[in-house]
Amino acid sequence: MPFIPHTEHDTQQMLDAIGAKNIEQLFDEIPEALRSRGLDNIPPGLNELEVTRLIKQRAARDQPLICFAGAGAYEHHIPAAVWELTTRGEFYTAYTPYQAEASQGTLQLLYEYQTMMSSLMGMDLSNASLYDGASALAEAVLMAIRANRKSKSRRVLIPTTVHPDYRRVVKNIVNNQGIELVELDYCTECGQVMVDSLAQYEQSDYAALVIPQPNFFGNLEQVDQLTDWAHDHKMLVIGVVNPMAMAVIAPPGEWGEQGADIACGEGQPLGIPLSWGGPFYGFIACKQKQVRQMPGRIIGRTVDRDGNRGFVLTLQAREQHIRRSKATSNICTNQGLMVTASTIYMSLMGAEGVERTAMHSHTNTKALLEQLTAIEGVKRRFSAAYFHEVVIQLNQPAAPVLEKLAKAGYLGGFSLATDYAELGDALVVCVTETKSDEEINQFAHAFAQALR
Amino acid sequence: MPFIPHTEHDTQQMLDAIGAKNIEQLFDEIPEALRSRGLDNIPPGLNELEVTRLIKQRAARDQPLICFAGAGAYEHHIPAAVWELTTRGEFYTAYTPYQAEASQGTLQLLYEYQTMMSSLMGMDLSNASLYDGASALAEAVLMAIRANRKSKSRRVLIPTTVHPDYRRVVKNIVNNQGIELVELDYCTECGQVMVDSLAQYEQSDYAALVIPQPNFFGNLEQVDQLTDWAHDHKMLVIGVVNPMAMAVIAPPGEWGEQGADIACGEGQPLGIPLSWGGPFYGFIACKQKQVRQMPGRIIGRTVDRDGNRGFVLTLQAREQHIRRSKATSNICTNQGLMVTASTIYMSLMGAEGVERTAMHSHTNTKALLEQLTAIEGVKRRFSAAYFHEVVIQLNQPAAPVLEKLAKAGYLGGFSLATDYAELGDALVVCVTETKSDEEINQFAHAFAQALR
Amino acid sequence: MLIFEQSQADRFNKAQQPGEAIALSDIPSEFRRQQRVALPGVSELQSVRHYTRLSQKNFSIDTHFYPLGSCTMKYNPRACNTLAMHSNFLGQHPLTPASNGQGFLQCIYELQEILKEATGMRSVSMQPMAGAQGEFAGVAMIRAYHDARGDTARSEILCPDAAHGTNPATATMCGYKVREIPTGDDGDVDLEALRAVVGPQTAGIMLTNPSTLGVFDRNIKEIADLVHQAGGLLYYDGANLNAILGKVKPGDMGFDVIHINLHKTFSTPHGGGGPGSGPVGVSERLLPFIPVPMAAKTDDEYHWLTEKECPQSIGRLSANMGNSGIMLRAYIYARMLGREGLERVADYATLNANYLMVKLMEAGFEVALPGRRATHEFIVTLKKLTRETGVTAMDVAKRLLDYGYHAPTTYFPLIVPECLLIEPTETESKEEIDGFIAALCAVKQEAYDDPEKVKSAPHTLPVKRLDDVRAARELDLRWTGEESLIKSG
Amino acid sequence: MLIFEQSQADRFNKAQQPGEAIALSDIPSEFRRQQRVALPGVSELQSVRHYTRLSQKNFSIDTHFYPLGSCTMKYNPRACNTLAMHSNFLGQHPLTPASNGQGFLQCIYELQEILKEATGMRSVSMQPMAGAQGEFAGVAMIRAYHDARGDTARSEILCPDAAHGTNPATATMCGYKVREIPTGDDGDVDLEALRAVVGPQTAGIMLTNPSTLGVFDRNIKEIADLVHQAGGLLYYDGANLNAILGKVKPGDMGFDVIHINLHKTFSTPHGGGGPGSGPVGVSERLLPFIPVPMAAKTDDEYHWLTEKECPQSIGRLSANMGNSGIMLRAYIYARMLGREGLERVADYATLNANYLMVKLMEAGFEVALPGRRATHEFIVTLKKLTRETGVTAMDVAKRLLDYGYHAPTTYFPLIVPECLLIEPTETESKEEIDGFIAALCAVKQEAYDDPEKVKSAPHTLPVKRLDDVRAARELDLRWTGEESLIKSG
Ligand SMILES: Cc1ncc(COP(=O)(O)O)c(C=O)c1O
Ligand SMILES: Cc1ncc(COP(=O)(O)O)c(C=O)c1O
Repeated sequence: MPFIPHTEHDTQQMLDAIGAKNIEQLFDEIPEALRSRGLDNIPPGLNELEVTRLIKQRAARDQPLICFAGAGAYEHHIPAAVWELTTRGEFYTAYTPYQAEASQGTLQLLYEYQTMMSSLMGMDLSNASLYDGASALAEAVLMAIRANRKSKSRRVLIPTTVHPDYRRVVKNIVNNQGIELVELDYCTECGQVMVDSLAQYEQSDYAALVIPQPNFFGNLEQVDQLTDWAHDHKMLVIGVVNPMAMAVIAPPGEWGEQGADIACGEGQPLGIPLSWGGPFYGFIACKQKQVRQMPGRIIGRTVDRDGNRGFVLTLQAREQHIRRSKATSNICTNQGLMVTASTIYMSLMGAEGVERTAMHSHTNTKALLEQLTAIEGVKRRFSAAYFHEVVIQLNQPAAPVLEKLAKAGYLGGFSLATDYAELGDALVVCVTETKSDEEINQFAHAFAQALR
Repeated sequence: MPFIPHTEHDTQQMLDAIGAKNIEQLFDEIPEALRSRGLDNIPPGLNELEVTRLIKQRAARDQPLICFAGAGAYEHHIPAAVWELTTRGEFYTAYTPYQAEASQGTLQLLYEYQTMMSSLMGMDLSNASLYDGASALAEAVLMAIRANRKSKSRRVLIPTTVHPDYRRVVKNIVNNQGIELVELDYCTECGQVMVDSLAQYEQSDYAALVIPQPNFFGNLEQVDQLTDWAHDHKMLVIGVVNPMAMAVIAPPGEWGEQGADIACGEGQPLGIPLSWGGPFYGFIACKQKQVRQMPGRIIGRTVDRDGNRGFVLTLQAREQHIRRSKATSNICTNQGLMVTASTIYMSLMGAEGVERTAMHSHTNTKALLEQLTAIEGVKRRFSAAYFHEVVIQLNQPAAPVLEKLAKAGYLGGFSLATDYAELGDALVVCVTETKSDEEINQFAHAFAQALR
Repeated sequence: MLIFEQSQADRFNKAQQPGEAIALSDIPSEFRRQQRVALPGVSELQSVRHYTRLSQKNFSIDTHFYPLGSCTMKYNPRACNTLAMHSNFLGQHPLTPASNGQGFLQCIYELQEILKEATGMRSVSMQPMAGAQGEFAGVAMIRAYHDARGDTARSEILCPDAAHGTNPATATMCGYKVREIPTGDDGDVDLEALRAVVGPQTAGIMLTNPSTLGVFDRNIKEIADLVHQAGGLLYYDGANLNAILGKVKPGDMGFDVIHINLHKTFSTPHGGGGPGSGPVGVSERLLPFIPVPMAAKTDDEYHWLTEKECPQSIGRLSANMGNSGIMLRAYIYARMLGREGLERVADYATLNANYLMVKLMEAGFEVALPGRRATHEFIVTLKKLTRETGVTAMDVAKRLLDYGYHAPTTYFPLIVPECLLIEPTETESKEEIDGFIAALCAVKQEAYDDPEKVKSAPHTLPVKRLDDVRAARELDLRWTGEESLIKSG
Repeated sequence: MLIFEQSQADRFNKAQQPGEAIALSDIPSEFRRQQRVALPGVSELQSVRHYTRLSQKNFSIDTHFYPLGSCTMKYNPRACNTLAMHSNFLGQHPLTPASNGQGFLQCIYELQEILKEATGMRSVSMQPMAGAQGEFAGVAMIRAYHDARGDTARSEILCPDAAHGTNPATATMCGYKVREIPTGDDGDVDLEALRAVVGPQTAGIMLTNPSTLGVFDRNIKEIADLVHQAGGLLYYDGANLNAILGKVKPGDMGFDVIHINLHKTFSTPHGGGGPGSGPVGVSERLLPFIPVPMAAKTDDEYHWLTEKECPQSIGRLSANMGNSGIMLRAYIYARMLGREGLERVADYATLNANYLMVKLMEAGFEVALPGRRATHEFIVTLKKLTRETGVTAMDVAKRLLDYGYHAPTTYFPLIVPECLLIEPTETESKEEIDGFIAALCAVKQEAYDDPEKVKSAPHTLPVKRLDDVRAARELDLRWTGEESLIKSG
């Protein structure tokens, strides 16, 4: 019985105390007709040696491709200390810090996280995490609709330059409440939303405008103009951003005259391994005045009986366990351990470290772009400024090229053929600081081969 | 400056406090003529990302062979918890527990280790580790010479069935003190020391007899008879044993009428990875009356001011930091972290776990032996009972066979050609519980191929 | 000390600085950040020391008995973590083609199969990232089902008053009105009350069985029939699956949809508040709506099912495959326990809970439902103690911390006054439980002898009792200390 | 509680039980163990919880400032551990052919080269497993050298009275008589005294420079010449290499042999007392005697040198290659720091020590050698405090623990009364050092105001002051409690 400590003697003593003949008797309130036939379709147990052998065999089949893809998940170096500390039992096996006095480790760390993340976003405050970037955007949309007192609309403007899967997730979540997402087109030449194309929306009432930065193509949106336009038309502005980029790119809090109202996105670039897409974490930050509309856990600083500083879950009246059907969200368990890793990551990197990581990634992407566009049949697709991720146009369908690259050991980017058919044979590629010049050269070479 | 936290401002403030112009000035007591030319032959620094890339490239070249070798180092399954706990910073980055009150974690663990190891050996007490099995045997020899009040001899009997490298290490260490090792032959038919061959030594004075169990061939020595013979002739008995085997094989404390006087050996089988041969750890255990001759750290139980139980380094008067040139050994730093791992390992396995590991390993070795001896040109070499390691005789030189096996991905055993030329083309092979039936079959198949 | 208070503006950790600083000349300055981000400037040692010491301020399964009811704080096998963190899993970008992830996909596929067997459902999707998102998926499927039938008048979801807060909150997020059903004195759902509210407006009911009161609802079949007859669907909140593994299956009880908390029954870590994983299982009739992506198998090849193959699916709720790494941990756990091991989980979780309940009753504690068997958990109510001494359930919880035990869940379910919801789990030993009983008895005694001591607890933790009210009144949600410590210049 | 006290005879951790029990029918019963081994019977959770909690009772670099003089308790980069524990390194049997370990061998080879450059020696062998074994190798080589020349009358090794205990103990282990040399008032070796004892019986001298008094012996050249002229050799105890990296090299100072503590200067973990690694470097004349195995390189191929290739070698001191995993950690560390980083180590170690020394002097503490520069460490003597208050260096050390600082080394070197040997290392920040100064000042004040408080310290640790005397008098070296808890039947 793995992990069950009872000796036969213990079991007997306990049954005696209960006054039960056997364990079976403890289930006597379950109607006989419902009793199950057991779990025969589950294989028999393995000891740790056997399961280790099994999993290592499985893992051995899955040698990762050398990654030149981004599209929402970014391979950055993670200092060894991050996960060695994060998986310490005291972090790994604790739960939501309901008993604050016995959870100051987690609570103080989350308070530090809130500080770091709100600064990164240029916003007043952050919560303690949501599930992932896509669902964070959905929560941001719901939050904006609750928060926008000036608008009664249940419609939100969202450019198609937002990650296609984010748009799907948002729709899947908010459509249940009858909220409508109205998609904004982008300029297929420059690859960004054109502010002068927005006049058509000025007549109707929208609760919010979503702005991605960088957008799904890696391009930089004209966030200042877009933000001011939205505010002029009584919309709230939701920035959905790559937090690593925010080390050097203007964060939502600095957009336009007043800054965005809500910032959200995917926290993965900050110390979380790619790991087949999860667990990652969503972040959300906002202005002080929206705090009571915030979903999820929030940690606050307070004092103990002796007047010493301490940290607690606060504003719980927003949450499901108190507010139930009137809560700001149904979220309960969030992605605490991921935020633990991110906080440690940010402390180890410092401002300088995340800035350099962002810049180095961008510089590498520039280098790759230069090499790729030197290949016949490859062009840069858009004219807008981009950041560490960029779209290239091929003279042939992207899918077979990606397949050839995979055979050569590369994850060569993300084909836009399905989600952006209007772009033809286009591919979004990304390089991070993890790639050496040599690796970039080799990839460019393999790319040229694949195009032949 | 990796890992140096000083800002320029800090440095300046500190220099000001010292009253020095610059850091260089702090070295002004070093005679100018001696000042060095720097460290130009050391490559420039790498950040963690770069060094990670470098080491992973190196590691990638070194895919381990599938291991069917023992010969002093044994591949056993190590529960994941062992090293996750052992590398916790509080264990990993502490030092010798000089400040007992701030080191109760390490101290209690070592006391538990001493309890486990002395029980495993059937002895009264254990120290808290030596460097490795070979040097532990050297310390045991020195200890026996100090401890044997009945003998003035500086000669020790050591069978050639002891690991050849152990014999080399012991000699390299003890010859500096003019101690002589007299080698005992073994029976080339049965592969063990024959008690009736010992009569020739009964006339001279020897301080001790070393007995390996199992011996280097995997064979079981007649420890009861050997022990009684040695005691009858006023020698102390030193057992040098595989601690994993001692879960089911009679330990030194049970040998003969009175048991061995000292038990020592290599702790590696108990939770320590193979790791190119180190770090491992040596253990040493003895009877109560020899305690003051024990080398190395010993932990004792005591009480604090309130009468509560606590643990301290004890009998320090034996040690170099107090006794200096009269110490029982020069050992200072030992292999604390390895013993930490072993203690956790033994607690996770329990008696049942180590017993089954030993038995399963032996059963696997038996299965392999059966398959190998079914191959033409392969015979079992010796007639004595063996334990989880066994010598086979080939009809051709072993070295080329091992080379072919290495090409096929196997570490096929250890050739006895150099150290035991008298045995001809012989090989000692070993299987542990980590090998499945399928792997054993595949190896036997590869072996047959290699013999062709 | 906060990490920021150890910071200096121009201190940085060179080991983690990639390359030289590189100019972003191609990026117009209007896009550039103006104010440097206020991350701490600390050395690697400062950071390691800070977070190591912080961690020591937590209670956790690895350090303390943690009988937090409804949360199943059982041992998280270390092997699950170590193996799931194999670099070949961690290094996989979510866009990796399935052909390059057959090992991983096989694990996920087989986990789906294991969960099907454990729940008796027709199919299981791993997409939701926690229990509440599993609930969301489930209720969204209920909506999709009714919508697909053109049955659009169903506007209500029923929830027992003892339900976990995520149930009503989820119903709201899915655009439903919530109607509460009272619990009968015996702890089962009040059938009469249910009959009174169920009807053509009923989209479904969300139930937890064993309920959040720690008892198995004996009328589950009647409830199922009632709701089904009215055209509603049955949602099973699987947070309490630990208590019934191999004993009874939600599918057999007539449920249409279930979520499972892998971070409870399947022992993935709670991580100080996640990540979890909340797979949903469905009956035949909800099959078309199940969320994607899902792992599938064709002729020994594993692949992903997406929106393309499942056009009626409610779609994805995560940009990727959900919390993949957590699924791996659950898979490894399930393989280690195997069928016998998983069946024994319910046995011993139930044994521990009933033993603890009986012993506490003997010691004079009042349980909420004394006539009933405990399942994997049960409720103690301290209302008498509070009345007689002024010591509340919260005080007792805090005082338990001084004795080295994490407190049970307090004040949930909301319908039992001054309650403690206690869940020992199967991985705790009798000795540990006996120690906890002794501690609870000692605290009770203290409540009579020295109530102030209990009311002012804890006394031995890193902080004394914290002021929640002040935290909410004088909001301080981020450090705004000396900016000079972290801003350069 | 001890792990044994949580044990039950028939409890076992099934996850770690290989296969079914298998009979050992082929092994005659005379060889079988009679009494079952008394290992604890605990669940995996019990074990994990026990050792996690035990670990929390330690002070360590990762949790506390740890200025233990002579031990160089600097930050151990986590990357060194993580990378050295790559499964391809951990999985290598020591018999693996070199062709299958080129990556590993390259690391070891390059580490040898790095250490040659750092020490200025002709060659370096990684064989010794700690400093003391490095000393042993060194002195054994000195013996081998004299023996090889037929110079067998040399029977003495000289050691300064301030030498680390391993120095005289090593000389004894190598069969030499030890002769102590006094230290002059200025902290340097007393040259006159040295002249008086050096002679044809002198095999060599063992020196630490910077010395264990924390000063650089300015007469090192004279000492070297004196001993060399008498036909003796010079041994350098490299424990204090941290202070001189890149500033001066033992080879340049005329030393013939040196050991280096990788677990000090090269930041490998101290592990609660090891494992360390104590490579030896030699001058030209000791080259033939250097211990094996060593890594070597021929045409881009790496291989091992053994007794075969080095017939005059003193041979091996370990059954294998020494503490390989520790070498890997040191190699990774050296590569991360690189030449500039390693040079800065000495700069900042020295800056920290001198700053701390000057500040303590300002605060009224008496240092052992006030006229001298500190190197990486220095000595405070509390003899005045002891005289005036009865509070000893040991009391101050214990009281520092209450302030959250590990104590410096106490009562070493033995020649300075009531001393604290303080080594802050380069990886500690000014703030940390300032905090330590404040704590020492506070303790001093307490010694005058409330000496009992200091004498009875510590007060806030898991145990109060422990009784060493009783431990040695009433020896209790293993648990002999209720055997029934661990014996079956
Ligand atoms: C009964 C019950 N339902 C639902 C949930 C929600 O699960 P999660 O926290 O994973 O969202 C929980 C746990 O928190 C629970 O106990
Ligand atoms: C000066 C000095 N010499 C020698 C040693 C011995 O080194 P080790 O403990 O590694 O054997 C030490 C450290 O303990 C030391 O400080």
